[in-house]
Amino acid sequence: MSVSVRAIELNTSPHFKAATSTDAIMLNVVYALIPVCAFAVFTFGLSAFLLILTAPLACVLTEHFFCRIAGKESTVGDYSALITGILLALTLPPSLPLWMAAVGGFVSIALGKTLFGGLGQNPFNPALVGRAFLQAAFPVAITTWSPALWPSVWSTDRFSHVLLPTLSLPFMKAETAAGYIHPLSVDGFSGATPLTMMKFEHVNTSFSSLFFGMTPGSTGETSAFLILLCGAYLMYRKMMDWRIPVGVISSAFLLSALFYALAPDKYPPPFFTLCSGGMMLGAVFMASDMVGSPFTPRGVWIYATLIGAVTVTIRVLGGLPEGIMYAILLGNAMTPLINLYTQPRVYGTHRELRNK
Amino acid sequence: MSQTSLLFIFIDSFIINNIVLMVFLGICPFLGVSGKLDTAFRMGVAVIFVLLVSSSMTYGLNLLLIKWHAEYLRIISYIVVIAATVQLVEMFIKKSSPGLFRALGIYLPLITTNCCVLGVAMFQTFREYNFAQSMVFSLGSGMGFTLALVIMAGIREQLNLADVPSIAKGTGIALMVAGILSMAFMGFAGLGTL
Amino acid sequence: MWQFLGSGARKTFSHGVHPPESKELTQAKAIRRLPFAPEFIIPLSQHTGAPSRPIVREGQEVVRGEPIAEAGGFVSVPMHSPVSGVVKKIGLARDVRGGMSPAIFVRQYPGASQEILYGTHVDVDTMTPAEIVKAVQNTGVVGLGGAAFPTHVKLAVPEGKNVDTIIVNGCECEPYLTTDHRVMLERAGDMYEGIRIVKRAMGAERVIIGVEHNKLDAVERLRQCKPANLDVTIEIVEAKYPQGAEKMLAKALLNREVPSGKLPIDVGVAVFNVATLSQIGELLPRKQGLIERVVTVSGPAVQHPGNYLMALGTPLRFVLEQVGFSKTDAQLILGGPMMGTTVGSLDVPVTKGVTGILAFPRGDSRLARDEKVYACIKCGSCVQACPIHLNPSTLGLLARKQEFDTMVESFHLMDCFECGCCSYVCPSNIPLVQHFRVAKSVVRDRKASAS
Amino acid sequence: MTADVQQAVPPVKVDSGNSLHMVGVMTGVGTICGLLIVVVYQLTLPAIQHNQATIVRESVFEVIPKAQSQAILAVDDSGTLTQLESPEGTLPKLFAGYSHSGELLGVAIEGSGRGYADVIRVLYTYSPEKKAIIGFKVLDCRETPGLGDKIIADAAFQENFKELDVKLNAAGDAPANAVVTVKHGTKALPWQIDAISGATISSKAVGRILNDGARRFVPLIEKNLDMITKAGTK
Amino acid sequence: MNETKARSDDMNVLLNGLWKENPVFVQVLGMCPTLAITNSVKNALAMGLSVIFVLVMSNALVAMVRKIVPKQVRIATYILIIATFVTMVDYIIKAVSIPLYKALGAFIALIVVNCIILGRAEAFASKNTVWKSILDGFGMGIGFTFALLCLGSVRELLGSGTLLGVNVLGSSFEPWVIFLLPSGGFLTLGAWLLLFGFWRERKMRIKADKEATS
Ligand SMILES: Cc1cc2nc3c(=O)[nH]c(=O)nc-3n(C[C@H](O)[C@H](O)[C@H](O)COP(=O)(O)O)c2cc1C
Ligand SMILES: Cc1cc2nc3c(=O)[nH]c(=O)nc-3n(C[C@H](O)[C@H](O)[C@H](O)COP(=O)(O)O)c2cc1C
Ligand SMILES: Cc1cc2nc3c(=O)[nH]c(=O)nc-3n(C[C@H](O)[C@H](O)[C@H](O)COP(=O)(O)O)c2cc1C
Ligand SMILES: Cc1cc2nc3c(=O)[nH]c(=O)nc-3n(C[C@H](O)[C@H](O)[C@H](O)CO)c2cc1C
Ligand code: SF4
Ligand code: SF4
Ligand code: SF4
Ligand code: SF4
Ligand code: FES
Repeated sequence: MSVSVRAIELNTSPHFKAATSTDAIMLNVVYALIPVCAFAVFTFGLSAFLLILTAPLACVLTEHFFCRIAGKESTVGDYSALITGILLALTLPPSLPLWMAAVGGFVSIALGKTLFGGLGQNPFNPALVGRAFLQAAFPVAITTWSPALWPSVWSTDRFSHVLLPTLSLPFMKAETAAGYIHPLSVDGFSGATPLTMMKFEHVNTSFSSLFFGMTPGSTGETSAFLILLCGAYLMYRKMMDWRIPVGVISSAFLLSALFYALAPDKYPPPFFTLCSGGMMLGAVFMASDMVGSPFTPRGVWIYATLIGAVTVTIRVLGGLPEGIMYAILLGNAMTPLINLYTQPRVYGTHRELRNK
Repeated sequence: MSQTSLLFIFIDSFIINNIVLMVFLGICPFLGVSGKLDTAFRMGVAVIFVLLVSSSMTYGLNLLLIKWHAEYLRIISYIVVIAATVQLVEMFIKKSSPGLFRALGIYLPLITTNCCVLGVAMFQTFREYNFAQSMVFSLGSGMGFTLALVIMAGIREQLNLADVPSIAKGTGIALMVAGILSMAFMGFAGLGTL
Repeated sequence: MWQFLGSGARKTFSHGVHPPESKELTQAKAIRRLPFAPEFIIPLSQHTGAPSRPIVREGQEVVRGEPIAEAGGFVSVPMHSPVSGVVKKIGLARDVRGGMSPAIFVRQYPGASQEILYGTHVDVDTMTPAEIVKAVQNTGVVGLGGAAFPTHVKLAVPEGKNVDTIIVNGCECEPYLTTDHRVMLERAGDMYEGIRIVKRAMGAERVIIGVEHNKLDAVERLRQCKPANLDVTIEIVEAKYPQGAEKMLAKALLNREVPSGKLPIDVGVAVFNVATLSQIGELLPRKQGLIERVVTVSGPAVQHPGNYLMALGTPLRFVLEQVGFSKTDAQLILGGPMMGTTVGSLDVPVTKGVTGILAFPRGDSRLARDEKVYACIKCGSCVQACPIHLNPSTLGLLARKQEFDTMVESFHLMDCFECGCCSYVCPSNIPLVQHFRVAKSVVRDRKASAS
Repeated sequence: MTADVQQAVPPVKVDSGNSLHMVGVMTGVGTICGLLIVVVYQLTLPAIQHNQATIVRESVFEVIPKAQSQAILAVDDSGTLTQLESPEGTLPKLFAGYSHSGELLGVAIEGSGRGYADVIRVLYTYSPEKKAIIGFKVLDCRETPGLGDKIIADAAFQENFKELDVKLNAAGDAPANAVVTVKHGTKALPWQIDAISGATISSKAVGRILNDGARRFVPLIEKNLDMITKAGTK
Repeated sequence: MNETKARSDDMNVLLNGLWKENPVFVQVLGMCPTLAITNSVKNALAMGLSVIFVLVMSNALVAMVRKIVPKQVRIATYILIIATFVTMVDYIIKAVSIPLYKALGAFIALIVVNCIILGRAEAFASKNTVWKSILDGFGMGIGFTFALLCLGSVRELLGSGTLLGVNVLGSSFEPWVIFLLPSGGFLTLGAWLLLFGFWRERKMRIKADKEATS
C-alpha cells in the first residue's frame, strides 16, 4: 500500500485547542439572560418587552454602523453588542421612554466600546457607561418606577397596553408621572422601589418579594433568584469567573452586616442589601464582565471586594439609594492599577533566588 | 456628619467633589502628565506636598491681608507667595534630599502654573476655613488629584495597547475617559449628608 | 489547602492545563518492532549542539551499529548506522521544518540479518565519572524526552556546581504519547541500570522518579523491580500538562525553582527522561551506539496505533505505510499535540528526538485551525494557565504593538518556555506562543547583532 | 557645549549693577501694578458695595411680603442683638422688615446647609404674628439642574412656606414641633415640608436648614421682640 | 506693496490664535476654565471677554517692558503683570453683576495661572512689538472665546434647551442634564476634539488621494 498525502498542513504548536471560544461564551451569556428577560416581560408587561427590543437593537446597529465607517468587517457576530444591549435594557426602569433607551444603547457602544477600539479593549463596562449617561442626562425619567404587575394584579392587560411614557416622542419630555400607572390603574403604588423606601422611609420589604422579584425596580433586576440561577449556569459552564460574584456578594454582605449590627433600626439587614436593587444583576452579570475586571488571581478578589464595599457605602452613607453601577465603574477604573500591582510572581524570580 | 468636621472636609475634597473630576482644577497636568503611571504618581506626590506648604502660607498671608484691609491684593500676593513657595520647596528638596529631588524635581516648576494650587488657596479663603480645616482640605484635594491622575494613567497605559481610533488618540480619548470617570464619581454625591 | 482538597495531595505545580489525554489508544500496546525500511536517512544534526561529522564515504558498506559520524565538538554526539547496508550518498535531505540539511543516506541490504555485531562488554563500576561522560557521548545518546540535548553534557557537572538530586522524568504529560509509559513497564531493568550509572557519574545523593498518576501500573512495576541496592524514591505527581517540563517537575518534587535564566543544575538538580536512562543502561555496558528508539504512532487517522521500536532514520512514509494510514487530507505531528511540530513532507526521517507520530484527519474538532481570531477579551484564562506565571494576555497585546523591549523588561518574555498552555486555553484563538516565539527570536537577533 | 561656542556667548555678569537693575525693574513694574489695582479698586468699590447692598435688600423685600423698610441686626455669641448700617461682618444677621406704618411684618433669617451637590444658602422669614415661616428664597445653590434646583422655583414646594408652623413650646426655648421634610404627597401637619419628588435629598436639606435656624433664632426673636420692633423706627 | 504685506502679516498673527493654533482645541491649554464655566453661553462669553482683556493688556505691557526686564526675573514680572489685570477684571465683574461673579466663581482669579496667558507672554510678547503683541493677544483671546462658545452653546442648548437664556428648543424638549454637569463638560470637549480630528483626517486623506491621482 502506498501512502500519498495531498495536503499536509503546516502549523505551529500547540495543535490542540480547548473547546470554548469567545463567540460561544457570548452566546451562552445571551442564553443565560433570556429567562431574566422573560420574567421581566411577565412582571412589567409590554413596555418591558419593547425596552428589551429597543436597547439591544440600538447597540447592534451602532456597532454595525461604526464598523462600516471604519471600513472593517462588522463585529456584531460576536454577540457582545447584543449582551451590552440586553444588560442595558435590564438595568433601566420598565417605563423609560424608548427613545431614551435608544440613546443609551448608542452611548454604550459609541462612547463605551467603539471609541476604545471595540471588543475587549474598553476599560469600562459599556452597558453601565450607557446607563450612567442616561442617569445623569435624564435623572427624573430614570428614577420613575412602575409596579410589579404580579402576583397582586393578574390582569393580562399589561401584555396589550404600554405604560404611558414608553412611547414618548423622541427628545420630548416623558408623559407626566401621574399618567405612569394609568392604563393599568394599580391602587396604592407609591412610585418607590424597595431601596428608596428603605433609604428614605426605613420601610423594609419582605424577603420573598425581594428574592422572587415581586417588587418594582429596574426591568431585569427584581428577581434575585432567577439571576442567581442563570449565573450558576454560566459558572457551571466555566464561562464566568465565579470568584467575582462571590467576592462582591460576600463583601457587601459582611459590610452591611456590620452596619446592621451597629444600628439595626437605621440600616437595612444584610439580606435586604443582597436581594434589593441591582446588587444581584450587577454582581453576577456586570461586575463579572472580564473585559473590565482584573485577570490576576489576587486582583480579582480585590476588585470584587471593592465593588461590594463601595456599593454598600453609597447605599448606607451616600445620597443615592443605589450604588452598584457607580461601584462597578469605579472597579473598572481601578482595574489597570490592580492588575499592575498584583502581577503574579514569575517562576524562578523569588527574592531569595535573585539574591543568589 | 457636620459639613465643617475635618473628616467630612477630607472626604468631600478627596472623592465627593474631587478637584479634578468635579471642580475642574488642575486639568492641564491631569491631561498632560497622565501618560505614564510612574510619572503621574510622582506628579501627584509633588502636588500634595506643594499644596500643603502653599496653603499654610496663604492661610497666614490671608490673615495679614484682612488685618491690613488689603484684600484687593489677594490674587497678586497669593500667586507671588505660591511661586516663591514652589521655588523654596525646590531648593529645600534639592539640598536635603537629592533622591527625592531627582524624582520630583522636574515637576515642581510646572506646579506653579497649575491652577489647583491657587484654586485650593482661593477656596479655603472663600469658605473661611480655619487652619486645621485648610490643611485637611489641601491634603484631601491633593490626594484627590493624585487619585484621579493615577487612575487616568493606569487606563491610558492600558489604552496604549488598544486599537483606539486615530482621530481619538491623545487628548480626545483622555477627555472621554475623564467624562466617564466623572460620571462614576457622581455616585459619591451626597455622601455623609443623610 | 485547595490543592489538598482538589487533587488528593498529589504533588504538582500551580497552573497548567488538562487537555484530553487520549492515551488509551496505545497505552496497553506492548512495544513492537517496525520492519526495516529499504532506505534510511540519518541527519547529521538530530540533537541540540554542533552537527556530527561523517566518517564514511559514499558507497562504503556499513554494519548495523557501526559509527558513521563522529561528534562535532563537546556538545555533540556520534551517529551509528541503523542498518547493515551501503552508504548511498551524503547530501541534503528534507528536514521537519521544510528546509534541507545534511544527512547520510544508507540503503539496506535486503538480505542482511540486521544483527548488531558491534560492541564489547565494559565494566562500568571501575570507570571514573569523566570516563562515564566520554562513554555516554560515544553511545550517541541524547535526551529522548524530546529536546535531544546531548546527555553527556548534562552529566559533566562543571567545577563549583553540585548535583544532589537526580530526577527521573516519567511524566509523559503530552496527550497521546505512551512511549515512556511502555519503557517503564517493559524496560525498567535497563532504566535502573542507567540510573546507577548516571548517579555515579554525577555523585548525586538522591534519585526521585516522578510518574503521573495516570500511569499507576508503571509505578507498580517500578516498585517491583527496584534493585535492592539502589536508593530510589518513586513519587506520583498529578497528571497535568506540562508536568514533565523539568522546571515544573523540580517545583513539584523538591519545591525548588530554577532561577530565571539559569539551569536546573544551579539548584542542584539534573533531570533525565526514563527512555534516555534506559538507553544508557542498555548501551553503555555493551559499548554500543543509539540506533533505535520507541515511538508512539497514534491519532484518529492511524489504523494500527501502537508503540513501535523503530530504527532511527526510518522515513515517515514507510512508517505510515506500515501502520495503515489512508487519509489524503491530514495533519501530521512529530511529538505531542502540545509541543510537537507539523511536518510538510513524508520524506522526513524518524530522529532521536521524535517521541511520537500523530496523524489527524483534517477538520478534527480538537485541532486548532482556521478558527476566527477575536480580540483579547482579558478573560485571564491564559494568566491562570501559564505554569511560569507570566501574563500572556498583556504579552500578546505588547507583541501586537511590537513592544519587544517592554515584553522583556517588564513581563519576563525570556522566561516563556513555549509550552503552549496559553494558546491552548485562549477563547479568542490568539496564537500567543507563536507571537512569543517571534518576539524572542527578534530579541535574540537584536542582541546578537548588537554584540 | 563646545569651547568656541562658550567663548562666543558672553558670560552673564551677576555684578551689583545688574541686580540693582533687577530690583529697579521689579519695583517699577510692581509700582505700576499696585497703582493700577488701587485705582480700579477705588473706582469699582462704590458700585460693588451698592450691588451687594441691593442684592441683600431686594432679597429681604422678596421674602417679607409688603415690607417697605428694613433693619439689619447682628447676633453675637451671647445672643444679644445690635443694629447695623450695612450688611457687613461675619456675625449671623437678622433682617427685620416693616410696613409703611413701621409695623414689624417679619424677620428674615439666613441659613445654610449641605444639599445634594454642595452648600445651599437660603433666606426665610419668621412672622412673630403668625408664629410661622411665611417666606422663603434660595440664595445660592449648585444642586442638579432639573432636579435639586427645583427648590428655587417649584411652585408646589414654595407653597410649603406660606405658613410653616414653628410656634414655640411652653418654655419658650425651642419650637414646639421640629420642622421635618416628608415624602412627596404625604404632608399632613403644619410643620411638615412636602418634598419634591425626585429631589428628596435637596428638600430634606432645606428642612434641616430651617429647623436648625428656627431652633436658634425663633426663641431669640421672641425674646427681643420689643427691640426689633423699635429698630424699625430709627 | 510693503503696506499690504504688513497688513497680511498682522492678519496672520490675528488668525493664528483663532484657528491654526487655537489655544483650546490645538494647544490644549487653559482647560480648567474651558470646562468649568461653559455650562451656559453667558458665562462662556463673560469668561472669554475677561481673558481677552487680560491677554491684550498683559501682552501689551509685557511687550513694552520686554527690553528692560532682566532674564532672571522675567517670569516673576509676567506673573505680576498678569495678576494685576486679573485683579482688575475681578473687581470690574463684581461691579457689573454679583450673580455673574458668583457663577464664574474662583475661575476669574484662576486666569492668573491660565497657561495661555503666561504662555503668550513668554512665547510671543517678550519677543515682539507692542502692536503685534496686542494683535496676538486679541487673536488668542478670540480663539479662546470661540472655543468657550463652542462648548457653551452645545452644553446650554442640550442641557437646558436654551441659548443665552432664550428658549430655543421648545417647552416640551427634554433637557439632557448631563451636559450641565462636570462629566458633560469633559464629554463635550472630547466630542469637539474628535470632530476636529475627523475633519483633519479627512482633509489629509483627500489631499493624499489628490497627490496619488496627480
Ligand atoms: C546552551 C545550553 C547549555 C546547557 N548546559 C547544560 C549544563 O551545563 N548542564 C545541564 O545539566 N544541562 C544543560 N543544558 C540542558 C538543559 O538543562 C535542558 O535539559 C535541555 O535544554 C532540555 O530541556 P527541555 O527538554 O526541558 O527543554 C543546557 C542547555 C542548553 C540549551
Ligand atoms: C513544556 C514541556 C513539557 C515537557 N514534558 C516532558 C515530559 O512529560 N516528559 C519528559 O521526559 N520530558 C519533558 N520535557 C522535557 C524536560 O523538561 C526535560 O528536558 C527532560 O525531562 C530532560 O530529560 P532528557 O534530556 O533525558 O530528555 C518537557 C519540556 C517542556 C518544555
Ligand atoms: C445625576 C443625578 C443628580 C441628582 N441630583 C439631585 C439633586 O440635585 N437633589 C436631590 O435631592 N437629589 C438628586 N439626585 C438623587 C436622586 O434623584 C434621588 O433618587 C432622589 O433625591 C430621591 O428620590 P425620590 O425623591 O424619588 O424619593 C440626583 C441623582 C442623580 C443620578
Ligand atoms: C460573564 C459576562 C458578563 C458580561 N457583562 C457585560 C456587561 O455587564 N456589560 C456589557 O456591556 N457587556 C457584557 N458582556 C459582554 C462583553 O464582554 C462586553 O460587551 C465587552 O465589554 C465588550 O468589549 C459580558 C460578557 C460575559 C461573558
Ligand atoms: S505646563 Fe501648563 S499645559 Fe503643561 S501641564 Fe502644566 S499646566 Fe498644563
Ligand atoms: S515530549 Fe511531550 S510528553 Fe514527552 S516530555 Fe515533552 S511534553 Fe511531555
Ligand atoms: S507558552 Fe510561555 S507564556 Fe504561554 S503558558 Fe507557556 S510559558 Fe506561559
Ligand atoms: S486567554 Fe486569550 S482572550 Fe483570554 S486573556 Fe488570554 S489572550 Fe486574552
Ligand atoms: S490646570 Fe490649566 S487651567 Fe487649570
